[in-house]
Amino acid sequence: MSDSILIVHCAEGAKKALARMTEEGHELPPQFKTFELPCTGSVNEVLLMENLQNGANGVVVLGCRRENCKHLDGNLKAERKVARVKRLLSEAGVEGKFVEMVYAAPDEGKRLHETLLGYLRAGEAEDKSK
Amino acid sequence: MSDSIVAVLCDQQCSSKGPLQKTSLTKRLSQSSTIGKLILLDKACQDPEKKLKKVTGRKVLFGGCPYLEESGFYSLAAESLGLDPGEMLVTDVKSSILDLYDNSETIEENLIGRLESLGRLLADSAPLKDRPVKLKRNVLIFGSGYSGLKTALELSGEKLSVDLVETEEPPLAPGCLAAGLGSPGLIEELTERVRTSEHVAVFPQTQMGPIRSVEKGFTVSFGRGEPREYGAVIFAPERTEAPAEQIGAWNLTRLYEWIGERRPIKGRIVFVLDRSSETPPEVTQDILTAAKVIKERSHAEIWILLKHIRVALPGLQELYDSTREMGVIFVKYRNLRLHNEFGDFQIAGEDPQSGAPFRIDNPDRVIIPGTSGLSASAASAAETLGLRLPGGRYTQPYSLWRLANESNHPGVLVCGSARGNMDAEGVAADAASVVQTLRARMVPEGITPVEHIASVDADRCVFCLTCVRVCPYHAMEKNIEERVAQPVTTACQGCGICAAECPAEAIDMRNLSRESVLAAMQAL
Amino acid sequence: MIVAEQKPINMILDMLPENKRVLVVGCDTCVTVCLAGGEKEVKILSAALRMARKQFAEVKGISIERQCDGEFIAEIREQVAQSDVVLSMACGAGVQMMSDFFPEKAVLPALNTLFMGSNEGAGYWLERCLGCGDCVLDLTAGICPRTRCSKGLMNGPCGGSENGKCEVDPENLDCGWNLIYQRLKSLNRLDTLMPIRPPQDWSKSHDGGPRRLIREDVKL
Amino acid sequence: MASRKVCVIGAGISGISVANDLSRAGIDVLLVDKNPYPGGQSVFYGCKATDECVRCGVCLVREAVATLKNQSTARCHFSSRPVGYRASGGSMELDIQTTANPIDWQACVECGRCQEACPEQAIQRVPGWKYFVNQNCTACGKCVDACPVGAISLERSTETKTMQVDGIVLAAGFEPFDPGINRKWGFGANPRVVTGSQMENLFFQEKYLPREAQSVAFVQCVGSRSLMEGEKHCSRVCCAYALRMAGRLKEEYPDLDIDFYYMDIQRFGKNFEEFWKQMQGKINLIASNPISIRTDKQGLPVVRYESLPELACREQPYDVVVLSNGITPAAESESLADLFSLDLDAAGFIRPAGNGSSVTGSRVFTAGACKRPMRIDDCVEDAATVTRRVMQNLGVQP
Repeated sequence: MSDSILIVHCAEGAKKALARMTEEGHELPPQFKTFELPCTGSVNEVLLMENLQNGANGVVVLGCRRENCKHLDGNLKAERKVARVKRLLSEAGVEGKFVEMVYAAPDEGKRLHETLLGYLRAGEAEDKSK
Repeated sequence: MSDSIVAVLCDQQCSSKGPLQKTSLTKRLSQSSTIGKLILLDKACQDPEKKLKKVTGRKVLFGGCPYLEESGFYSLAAESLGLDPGEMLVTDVKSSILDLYDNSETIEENLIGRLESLGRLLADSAPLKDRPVKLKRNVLIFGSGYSGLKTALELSGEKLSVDLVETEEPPLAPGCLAAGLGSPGLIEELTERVRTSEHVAVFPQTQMGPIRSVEKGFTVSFGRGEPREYGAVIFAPERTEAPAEQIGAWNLTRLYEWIGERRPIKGRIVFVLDRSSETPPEVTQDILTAAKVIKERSHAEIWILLKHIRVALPGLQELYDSTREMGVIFVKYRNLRLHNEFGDFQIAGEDPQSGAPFRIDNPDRVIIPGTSGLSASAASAAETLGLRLPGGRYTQPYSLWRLANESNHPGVLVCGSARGNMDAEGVAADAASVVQTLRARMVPEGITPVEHIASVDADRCVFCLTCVRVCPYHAMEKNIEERVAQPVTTACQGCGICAAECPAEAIDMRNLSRESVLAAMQAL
Repeated sequence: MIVAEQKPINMILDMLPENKRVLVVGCDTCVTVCLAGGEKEVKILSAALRMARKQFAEVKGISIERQCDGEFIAEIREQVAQSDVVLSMACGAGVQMMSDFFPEKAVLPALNTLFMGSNEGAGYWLERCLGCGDCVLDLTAGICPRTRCSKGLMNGPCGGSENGKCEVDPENLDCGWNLIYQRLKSLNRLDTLMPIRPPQDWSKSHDGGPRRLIREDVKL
Repeated sequence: MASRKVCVIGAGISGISVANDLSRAGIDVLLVDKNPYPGGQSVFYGCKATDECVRCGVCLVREAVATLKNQSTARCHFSSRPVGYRASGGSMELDIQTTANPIDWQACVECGRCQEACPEQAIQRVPGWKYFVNQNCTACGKCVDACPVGAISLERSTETKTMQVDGIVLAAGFEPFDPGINRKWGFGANPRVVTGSQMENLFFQEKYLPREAQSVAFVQCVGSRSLMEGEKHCSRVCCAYALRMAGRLKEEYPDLDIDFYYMDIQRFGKNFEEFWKQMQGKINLIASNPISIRTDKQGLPVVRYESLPELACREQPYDVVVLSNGITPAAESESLADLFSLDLDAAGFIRPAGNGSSVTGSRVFTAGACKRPMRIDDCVEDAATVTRRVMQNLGVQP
């Protein structure tokens, strides 16, 4: 099983948060791949599902903090889609795949790094338990 | 060189420290090497045109109170004397000189020191001739209150043609009341200047019809007339104050009208603040100014009941201290109980720290500031313009990514107290800022499209209007003839929300199509 | 428009036989507009099936203009022939048409067809028509008593109408008869309420088998 | 017409915003700052977002710095200050004294090797910008050898250049109040007493509090609204930043006890009321002032306050006490005001004349917190206003 985690992030706050993270020397492990979109509002269920289906272990949608979306509520729209995909995955009994919505302010490097690593560890723990 | 500098001062008759003594000032100035001549105008703000006839000179140094600036005296002076920037300087005499010192000797000494230093500055500077700025586009301003007028005047300096539209008689917004009290007649004067400006057309009592995006701008229809075309719309209505929540109590607007008409107000007057909503510093400034005016005019006993005194404005702490010194009583409360029998009040409460009770019986006048918000007509205009009203009271998404005056509708800018609590100075600054934003973002050619604009595949589009509903920028319009949704390229901000929501996958973003995104993600 | 919603995916999984080739077929008309069965939903459902706990030999997705018109269905004969199960994301009419066209295949519904209704803003649909076959909207100011009144009463509200709300859901649901009354009042036509209306003629509704509409003028 | 040249003095958020706006309008901008990096005070402030953005505005500073680096044509002169000013014959002459920076920021390629080589942690990075050398430097020269492009030189020379400009914008900013001047705050004597500005820097490093801290007190109006310390004005920002910090700390350490000593809570922002309601449930608000702080035998700071219900003085020890220190005029305000013939107000801020932005008619403008206490977003808004006034005065076409 491929264990890559795709981070889909917006070109505003989340991008800056990732940049800040690297600038501070917090590197992400190679399992993480990042992809930039103008706004997390342009993420939909198709994009999430097809990435999972095509081998990604998980997709993290990384948007601006609530109330701070450049496009008003693109991040909240993304959150609703992530919630729907989560429901779909659990109802369909899909195992070992996850989607998550993560909010980041442009200034948080360490915090974001810890959050992201948390998903990796959660995945590892699950693998071990099997 | 020195003989060319003329100092023109208002004699400050209305100041508690004034008036200035001409003979002693002239005597002192005769030793000056920079100032050639001194002209004292008695009450310069009254009938300025006549008074300015006394003034001649190629380089003039003006001094007066801040109201003189507000009243447009200096621009009138610049116009009638033909002075350009670099040929005149203005100094705020009242607050910078008079307020700081006590005896007339020091005042004069410091005044002259200041005139000399500015005189040297002026003597050395050469005029910068204004270059006319030509923008061909019209601008529509909604709202003819303080912020609308200020913005219109700023814009008329840009040689833009401005239409000023108002649905109802503009009120003086809470936050600006103090400015009105400090300089009565201010709004009338601004209105007059706007009405006589050749660049501004005023449309009072006009209902705004539908607004449509066109290439690089909008059309707006009014009533039955032809739609007019605009390059930008500035939404600048005043917020209005709701009536006081209690029968028989006044709100601030009512109080202000009363004071403005110089009608007597006496006895025990109680202000109840922080009641239905927290009173912001701008409104506190209004209240303290009003309290001061009442105290100056009559022997009123003024109580101000509040939870927090909000003084986060320059000079407000000083105003608070001085009203306290004048005998205004400030009481902090908790558990306030208002017993109201057809306007006969009994007010009781407790001290928030000690719990000690207090009680005010039968006050002669109770004043409770109403919640401020957009008037119904302004709110409906906001809806017409497609602006979002988070919380229903302010017209703007409070996002840090946006320039202060930009709204969710590209080309529609928001200005003044509709944007948040502002005092008069804040509104004046905001008018300048909105014009700056307009110039920075709406260059004469119009709005430049962003990189990833949406495009609709007409064959796939099922015309379900989902995109029209979800677009935060009103950038999707329905094309009834072709039965497809159609992006307004200048309004589209390339967020991709419509593409994500489209159930028929008919929308693609330029340079960022669905297939390319998926392929690129796979390549990772 | 016909409004439908997707069945929970575990229900869909339960009805699909394992290890078969599945073809998910969307419909580009009503169910796309109500965001339940368009191209996007086909892709989402297909991806979910591919990853689901049950294994399928193959999952393919396709969408056609209308599943209630045979001409469009005929276009996908080949794709259907290469599959074992057809999962239709159309309304009930579409599912049945598909089933008629491909009697040899198992045609299964992916949606629950709900009602004929209107879009009341993003994400909100409201039933507006029951298809009773006996329209009285001319007499009730354009508000259907059969649909909007929870009881389908014909001669005014019942005792459960309070403050303009229906007792079935006093928070959100308007009393249909109150709406009718208010609008007739504003039209100054309250007199139209005076005559007593006979009970509903259900013979024109779902009575005596499926309803058919035959129009000689457009027949070939 | 030759392009206009404007000198912006101070590269804090106001100065950078004005410089960016002006350079976008095609004006030749010189940006002068005493620090060896742009961003001023707020560049080392940290984000205070909890679950949602609380609009502290710190990211606006990052944004402005990034724009300055990537898009602006403004020319930066760091470690510089104006020392002379003459207005003559239509243009203004400004003498700028520059101390050479150890790191030539224009040559720096941001590889970070100097930082790794430095034994004293004397090389710091400004987020979104490049590296600079702080006061820890012992001139050991290791960074000079480490730099692959030869951008570092430890020779510190000072030179003064004279430049002709058409306008000057003063954006000298502010100085955080130093509570060390009054012993009652216990600042300096006890390392567990920190100022809000120090706390901001901890937030910037995402360090927050020592893990073992159980209780924190925020003390408001330190150096604001107090005649005894000579600062009568309200600093406008402290309630906002302290409450936001408290909210963030509560999220980071849910079991933390936070006491908040205040006089009056100043309203800030449009969603203040909701924010205030949320905070009331999270922290313990104590309306009390004056306050003094002493250290007990365990070395913990003890807040001594007036408890009115009992009409007695009460004392409460805390693990950390945060003094919300206010905004006071920049140390340079006075000398700048002298240099450009401007007035100071009673509090010592540069008094803008007339329209709130400038001395009307002259070409010296004032922007940002050197005029009065301002929040970060206030400064950005003010920059637009000032830019407009500058352009108007210089007669520049868009």
